[in-house]
Parts: sequence; C-alpha cells; structure tokens
Amino acid sequence: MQKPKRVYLDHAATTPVRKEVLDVMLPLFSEQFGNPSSFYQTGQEAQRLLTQARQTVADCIHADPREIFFTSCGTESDNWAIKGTAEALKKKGRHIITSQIEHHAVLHTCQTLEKQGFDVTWLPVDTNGLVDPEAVRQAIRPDTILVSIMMANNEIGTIEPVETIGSICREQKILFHTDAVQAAGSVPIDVRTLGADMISFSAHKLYGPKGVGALYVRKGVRLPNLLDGGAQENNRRGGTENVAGIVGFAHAFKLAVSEMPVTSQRLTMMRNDFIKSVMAAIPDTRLNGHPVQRLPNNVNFSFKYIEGESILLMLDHFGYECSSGSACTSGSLDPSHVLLGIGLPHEIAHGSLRVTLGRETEAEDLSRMVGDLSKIVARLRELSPLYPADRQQTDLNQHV
Amino acid sequence: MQKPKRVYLDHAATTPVRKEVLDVMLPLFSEQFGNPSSFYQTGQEAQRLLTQARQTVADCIHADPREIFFTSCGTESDNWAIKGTAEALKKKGRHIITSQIEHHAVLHTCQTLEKQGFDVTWLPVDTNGLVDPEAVRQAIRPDTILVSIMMANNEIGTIEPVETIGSICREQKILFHTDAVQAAGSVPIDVRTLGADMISFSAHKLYGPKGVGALYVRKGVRLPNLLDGGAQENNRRGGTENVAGIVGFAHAFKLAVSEMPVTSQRLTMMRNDFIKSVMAAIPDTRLNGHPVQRLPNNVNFSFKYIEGESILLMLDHFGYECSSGSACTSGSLDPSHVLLGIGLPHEIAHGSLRVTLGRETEAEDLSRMVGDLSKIVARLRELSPLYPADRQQTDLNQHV
Amino acid sequence: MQYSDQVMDHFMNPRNVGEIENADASGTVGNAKCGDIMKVTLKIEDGVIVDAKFKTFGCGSAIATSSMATEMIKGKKLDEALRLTNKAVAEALGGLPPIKMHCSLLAEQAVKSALLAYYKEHDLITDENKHLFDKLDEDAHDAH
Amino acid sequence: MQYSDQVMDHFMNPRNVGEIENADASGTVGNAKCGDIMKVTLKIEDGVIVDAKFKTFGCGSAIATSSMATEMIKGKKLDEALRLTNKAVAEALGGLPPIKMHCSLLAEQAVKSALLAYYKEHDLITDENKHLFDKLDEDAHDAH
Ligand SMILES: Cc1ncc(COP(=O)(O)O)c(C=O)c1O
Ligand SMILES: Cc1ncc(COP(=O)(O)O)c(C=O)c1O
Repeated sequence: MQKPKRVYLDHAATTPVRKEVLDVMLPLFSEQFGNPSSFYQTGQEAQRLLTQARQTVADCIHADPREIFFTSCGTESDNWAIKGTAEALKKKGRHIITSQIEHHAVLHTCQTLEKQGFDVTWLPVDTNGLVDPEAVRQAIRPDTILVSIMMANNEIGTIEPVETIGSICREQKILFHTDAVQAAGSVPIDVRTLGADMISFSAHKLYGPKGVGALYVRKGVRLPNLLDGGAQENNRRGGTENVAGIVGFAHAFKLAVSEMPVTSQRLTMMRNDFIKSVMAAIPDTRLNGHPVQRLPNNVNFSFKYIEGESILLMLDHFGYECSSGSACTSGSLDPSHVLLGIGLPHEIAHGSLRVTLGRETEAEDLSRMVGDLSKIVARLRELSPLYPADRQQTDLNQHV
Repeated sequence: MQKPKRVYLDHAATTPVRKEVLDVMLPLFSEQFGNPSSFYQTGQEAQRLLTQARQTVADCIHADPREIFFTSCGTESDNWAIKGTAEALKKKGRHIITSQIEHHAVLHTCQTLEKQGFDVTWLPVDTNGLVDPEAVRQAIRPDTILVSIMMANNEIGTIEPVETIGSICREQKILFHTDAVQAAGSVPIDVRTLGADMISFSAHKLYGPKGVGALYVRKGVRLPNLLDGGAQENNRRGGTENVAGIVGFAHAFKLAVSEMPVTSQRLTMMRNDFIKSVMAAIPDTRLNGHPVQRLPNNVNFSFKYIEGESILLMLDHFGYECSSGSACTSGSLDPSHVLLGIGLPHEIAHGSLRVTLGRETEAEDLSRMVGDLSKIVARLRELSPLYPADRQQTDLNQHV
Repeated sequence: MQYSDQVMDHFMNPRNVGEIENADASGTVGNAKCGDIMKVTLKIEDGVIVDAKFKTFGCGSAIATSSMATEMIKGKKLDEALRLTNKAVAEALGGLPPIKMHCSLLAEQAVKSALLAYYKEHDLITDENKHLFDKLDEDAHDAH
Repeated sequence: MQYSDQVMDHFMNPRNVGEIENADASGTVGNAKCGDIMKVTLKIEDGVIVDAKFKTFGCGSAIATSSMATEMIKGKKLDEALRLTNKAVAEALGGLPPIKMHCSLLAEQAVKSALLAYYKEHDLITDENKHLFDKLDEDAHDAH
C-alpha cells in the first residue's frame, strides 16, 4: 500500500521552524557561536544579535526592550511569573485568581503554591470557555496578589476577554499575568492597551524553535529570579543565552506579526469551512470552544459515542496528525480538564478531536479529511456499544 | 591593515557546535519537528529520539536513563538541584555547605536561600583552589541538608576531590550535588563511584548547542519540580522538549567521552607547553589554579602591575579571544570571587587572563600567542604607574 | 503511541464485530466515564464457544484486544475460555505499550462476565472453577 | 565591549605616555584595589600647561581617556584645564559604553588633583575657583 501523504494538523502542539527562521539561526551554531557575555569580537557580535532580537520581540507587542526577558519555554515563563510574584508579595497576601482551563504550566504551578499555603480561586468558565471578567472582580480580596488568565486556550481556542480583565486588575491594583503562548503570532498583542503586567510567550508555537520563550515584565514590576546565576538578562535570568534560539524566535515572531492579517483571514475561512463541512457530514458532533471568539486555526469537536484515541489512531493511519483531550492519549485517567471545565460530561469529553491548522495547511487537505473523518467516525460508531443501532442524524449540540 | 586570524581561546565560556552535532540536529527543526508528547507518527519519532538521547547521556556517566532530566542550561540544573533540595528538606534542616569558588549559578542560588532563612557555610579553598574534604566533614551539622561542590572550576580549572567529598556525604547521609558543567566531556564521570546525588551538565561547554542542559538525579532522591507544567521528563520538568537541542547535546557528549583519552592528552601537552613558555617569557607572572589537578584545557595567569580588561582588549585586537577575572570585564566592582577565593590580592586578581583551549586549537597559534602576549604585557606595564622602572625579571610566584 | 503491527491490524480490521442475536451469553464491563466499555456476546453449544462478537467504546488497544480476545476464545471449551488472561491477549498482539496494559483487562473481564452469567444460569459454578471469577469483582480500572 | 574607533586608537596608540621629570605638578588618583590608578604629570609655564604625561593602570577606557585628557589639556590655561569634564573627554572619544563612563572620571580627577596641588603650592585658590575642586573629595568610584 502506498504511504498516505502526511497532513500535520496539530499546530497548537508545536510548529515546524520556518525556513526563513532556520536560515537566520544556522550561522549561529558553529560560526558566530560567541557567548554574549564575552568581551571580544565573537562575543560582542552575539551580544549585538541578542539586543536586536530583544528589540524585535519588544516591537511585536509594543513594549520596551528592557521589559523582555528570554526564557527556555512558555512553561518557564509561566512558572517565573507566578512563583516569582508569589515570592515577592507573600507578605502582602497569599491569594491568587486563575481559571479552571489554564495550561498545565499555570495549573500545576498554582497547585504547587496551594501546597505551600497559598489560596487559589479557580474561576469557572461558561460553555464556550469564557472567563467572566465580573467574576474576576468579585473574586478579588484584600489579600489577592495575582490574577493569571490565559489569552487564548490551547485546546478549544477560546480567546479570553483579557483587556477587560486587565483593566479591572489595574483599577484594583492587582498584578495581572496572561499566558499568551497560543495567542502570540495569531492575535494582535499591544501591551499599551492590554493592562497585563506579565505575559508568557513560547517560540515553538509560532514557527520558531523549541526551547525558547520570553516573559514580558512591565517596568516597575518586582519579580525575583527563578533562575539565579550570571548577569544575563539584566541580572534577572541566569544561564548562557541560547543565541541561535532567541534570534530564531524573534525572527519568527516578527514574521508572524507582519503576516497576521493575511494568515489570520485565510485560516479563519478555512477553519469555518471545515467546521461547517464536518458538522454537516457527521451527526452527533459538537463544536467545542467559542463559535467566533476563537483562534483562527483552532477546531475542536466532540463526536458522541466514540473515544478520542481511537479517532487519532485511525486518522494517523490515514496520514492526519491531530490531538485529543481523551484520557487515553495522555495516559491519565481523566479527560482534559478544559473539556470538563466547559461542562462536557466525561463520555463526551473522551470523544474529542482537536484539529489546529497552520501556514502549510491546504484547503484540499481539509476537504479530503472531511470524507476520511466521516468514514472513521462511522466505523468507530459501528464498533461502539453506546451507539444506538437505529440512530438517525441528530445534532449533538442539542443533547449536551 | 590585514585582519588578523581569529584564534578562539575561551572554550570555558562556550564552544562552537561541532559539525557532526549540527548535522544530527538539522533535520529536527523543520522536518522531524514533532512534539514528543504527541500521539501520531511525527510525535512518536521525536519521542524515540528523546529516549535515545537520554540513554546516550546516561551511558556517558554510567547512569540509568531514568536518572537523567533534560533542562535548559547548567544554571537551571544548579537552581533545580539546590532550590529543590532546600524545598524538599526544609523541615529537616536549613543548612547548606558549599565553597567560595562556585559558579554564580550555585553562588547566587545559595545567596537567595540565605535570604530565605537558610544558613550557608562557604568553605574556603587553598591557594590552588582545592576544597578540603575534611573541612566538608567538619562543617556537617545535624541540620545540614545539602553539600554542593563543583567538580571543576570554570576560571582556574582546578579539579575538586569530589569522590572523597561524595563518600563523606554518603557516610553522613547528606545529599551531595556537584556542578560538572566544566568537567563533563573533559574528565571521566562515573556515577557508580562518584557518590553524587545530583550532577549538573550543560551542552554548550562540550560542543553542543546553547540552551540545553541536564540534571542527573540519583534514583530515590526526592526533588520537587522547579518548572511545573506538562508531563514531560517523567512529570518532573514541564515544557515542550527542545528535541533538536537535546539530541545535539547527547551526540556531543558521546563524542566528547569517546575522544576524551586522546583529546585530553593532546590538550594537556599543549597547555603545559604554553604555560611553560609564557612563564619563561613574561616575568612577574603567576599561574592560578592547581599545577596538575586541573582541566586539560585551562590556563589562568595573573600578570602583575597591569589590568585584565586592557590585556583582553589588546589580545582581541591581535585576534586572540580570551577572558579575564578583572572587575572591569564583568562590569562589577570586584574582581572574580574565585581569584579572591584563592587568596589573590585585588590588584593581582585584576590582572588575570584565562586562556581555555579547545578541539580546534593549534600549537602554532599558541606559540605565536606567547610572543604577542609578551609584547602586550610589556606595553601595558610601560603604561602602568605601578611598574617599577628598574624592574628586573623576577618570579611573581614568590611575591604572592 | 507505538503499537505493534498486530495491534494495528486488529484495530483497523477488527474481527467479530457486532452482537449475536439471541446470544447464549452476554457481558458488558467498563463505563463511558472512564473511557472504555466492552460488550461481548457468545453463542455456546455443547460447552464450546462456537461464536463470539464484541462492541467496544475505547481506545485503540481496547478495540484491538477485544478483537483478539474474541478470536482467541472462539472454538474453545468454556473452562479453557475462562483461563484467558489479558497477558495472553497482549502477547498474541505482539505486546502493548506499558501504559496500555490496563486496557487489555477490559477484554478478559468482558469474557469472564459473559461466562459468569452463563454459568450462573446453567448452574455450572463449582468449587473448582469459582476462583476463576474472583477477579471480576474488581473494577478493571482498579487493576492498573 | 564595543569601543569606538577613537577609543581603540587612543588605547592602542596612547599619546603622552610617561612621566615628566621635574614636573611642575603631579597628581595620582584611584587605587589598585579598585582596578585603576592614573598618575598625571604636568609642565606649566605662565599659567599654561605646556606638557602633560600620564601613566595608567586600568582598563581600556581608563587608558584611552587618560590619553585623550592629556591631549585636551595641553596648551590650555590652567583654569580652562580645570573645567575639563569626563563627559567632554568621553565625547571627544566618540562616546564610551555606559558602564565605562565612570572610568573617564579617573582622568578628570587626576588632572584636577595635579592642578589642586599646583594651586595650593602657588596660592592660587580663590573664592571663584575653589568650587572646581569640590568633586575631588569624592572617590571616583563613588560617582558611578
Ligand atoms: C561551572 C559552571 N556552572 C554553571 C554554568 C552555567 O551554565 P549555563 O551557561 O549553561 O547556564 C557554567 C557556565 O556558564 C559553568 O562554568
Ligand atoms: C497555553 C500554553 N501555555 C504554555 C505552554 C507551554 O509552552 P512550552 O511548551 O514552550 O513550555 C503551552 C504549550 O505547550 C500552551 O499551549
């Protein structure tokens, strides 16, 4: 049998490094390999590239380069922002507000703080995955030191009302952190209007390399180091700088921002077509996440009566690479906390499929996929003891 | 004027990525770019590479792959080992033992813990930079929870008696961490005899990429996460794995270990020749660090009456890239804590020069450098108000 | 997930899918909340399983082990079928990834549960065979 | 360190190196512990600096500013020389990296210190000029 063409549709998990980005990175491994802290030419050249990259990233979000600190990933940025604030302000208070659908990097960090005696309010979301800004306001207490709400969700793509939340935090003088790992490069970010004190980024979600991230820290925000060491990053994050990675990140971010209007429109149209076709072709299907306030590239379905891992496995067999919120995929016992967070019952959450488009995604791949996906769902439903034999085409959205 | 050939002699600061290493990394950026946590082929292929890299690193130090955790740098490894142990054992005790000549990643981490109420014993070293294992034993108290002594010093190259220190720690049932960032790839490491519970590594010191490191954590050692997040690294270090970097690191480490006997001998001979020639050519010169128990590639001199940054600057002008422990180089006010730690007076410490050889270093570059360096030192001494006009050739070692 | 070729074959082309009408025995284990359910139906003649069919809601390995388990018990005497273990099924499939071993328990349990019903109905439980049903009391998921 | 071409020129080819024998004025500031010392010697005729020489222990910018400062005061009247500032020296060198600005203070201080000795010796201190020596009481390193 001929190997099927591989169609990568998991851009929320990671993205390939763009060719233009790899090109700027390549000379920095073996030729211009200097340590930016070094005194001589090779080092100073690296320092210059680093300064330039910092300016580029700052420009992407309208920040001052002194507010940009490079890290090793989105996870480090989240940990630094949250644990650092907790350490800095623990004398002032020990209450943190976050949502029930944050990425594990925020979720588990807050749980660690809970174990250390912090009090965390886990705000619920509505069925579309939206945090209610008024709920944030009401949760604020005299001992609240931090609000952390993500800019866009990695599973269901819902874009949170972070500007409104930011202005509430400002008004109440509470620090506001937002995880923009999924949003960056896909939706515009302007720190001048956002009202966030800290923002997390990761390069590998926007066609940069893995192992590089950044934290925006608004001027004046006190944030103790997570990584103590040398004088790098203005004494705030030790460790020899990953120059190639940082330069690649900056270039990728810049390209993403400059192409955003075009890419975003293209992806949104493809996404909407795909959603419409799948909903029409496959009965008992639910679209998870907000119908319009969602990332341009994100699609998340639940197919009733079947389980997500088996959908992924068949899709993989046919060449489509996607992800699921099923427990079996992650090796845990519970399905995704995000899908449970939007109120899906376990059995529906198990049958979820996330399809995230990217720069290389082509419309014909998606339309071919609609056919394959219909067949796969039908086959698995035939196998399923839950599927009523006399099932007529119905709309799952009415049932959930 | 023709540009002078650049001779890179700062391999303790960072090393170029070896060609063989870059070759294995290259396909992992844009082609095999999968996220190892992903279910489908592209992801599982990344997972396979990761597993293999972990095995390779484990083999390099005779460990079990389950004891290897990849990090973003040596600094992260140091922070994780020390802060993690402090967190895990703070109920048992709050006393930590370390030396006065650790890298900033250990030094500043311990200082942070001091501010949080931990008690740190800063062991002195002798004039060669050696920690006395008996001093470690004597410093151990009922509330001691950790000993952290580096395997080899990054400035003066002294190799510490870590095996002896390790066995004392074992005997006293105290956790022992060693920073092997400089030692790895240059001296053999065998966890079966070393007696260390945690060991820090960094890729960019051994011809791997910047932004990758590892921490060895002996089986059974409880170490809370520094970076909470996804289930990566067996749930102990969140963040999408830097697959290209990790694979490059493993390959670089493996090559370094397999070539160690040859490289080590070659560098040691070149180093000794260089030291002898410089000491003969330039009066009032002191060799810092241990005369024989030192890294094969490390040379560290103090030239009396002159200041280190000006030496570096002239060397850079002539094409030689080295480093110094002078305060002016680092932008701080005090010269290197390591040089002060071995008892050098400030004015001698200011006049230090570190020359660290590497794979590409050629004997003729070094012999040419002896001549250039003599001229540079002579010129700067002529400029110096400290240099006695009637100075005869004397041996500075008698003075310090 | 690195599944063996046999797993993939039984997953992509599962044998014995369906439900036997007027089955002599039938058993259902698991629940949708945990993400896997298997229903097995058997046709039994003269103490021999002459046909077996399954329906499974679950992951790839749940489906593949269901398929393999039904294959393995067809033509077997009841007491032989009762000795089917999840390990044997996994082995017949060329192994399962460690975190997936628990899924294979589902098939073992479903077969046992169907046979238990049959034994009870036909009063076949004896002191010699009753221990074979012991494990059934545990939830498949507790056995991870 | 990104030094300007002028800095590099004055560092690699410093002007006025040495010590004037039987100098009319001489001043030394800094200390070896802090990593920089500058000694300046001046030849003064009719209230004009006719020659200036220096010796400096210190970093690249300390040496370059020493060289430039001695150039700048040669041929100047004493009270003009007294108005020499580290900023002017740095500017004449095409600027210095921010963390190196303090090094340029060394040259200003050394010149002032030499002139102060000369003014004292010749009783030239007046109410109008004494403020020019104010800064000398501070250690150059406190002025970072
Ligand atoms: C002994 C030692 N420890 C730790 C580090 C820190 O390593 P990294 O730059 O990878 O964080 C270095 C080098 O900078 C070092 O020489
Ligand atoms: C919303 C969100 N936050 C944080 C992360 C963590 O980023 P990284 O893998 O770079 O640590 C991810 C992706 O994994 C994410 O989607």
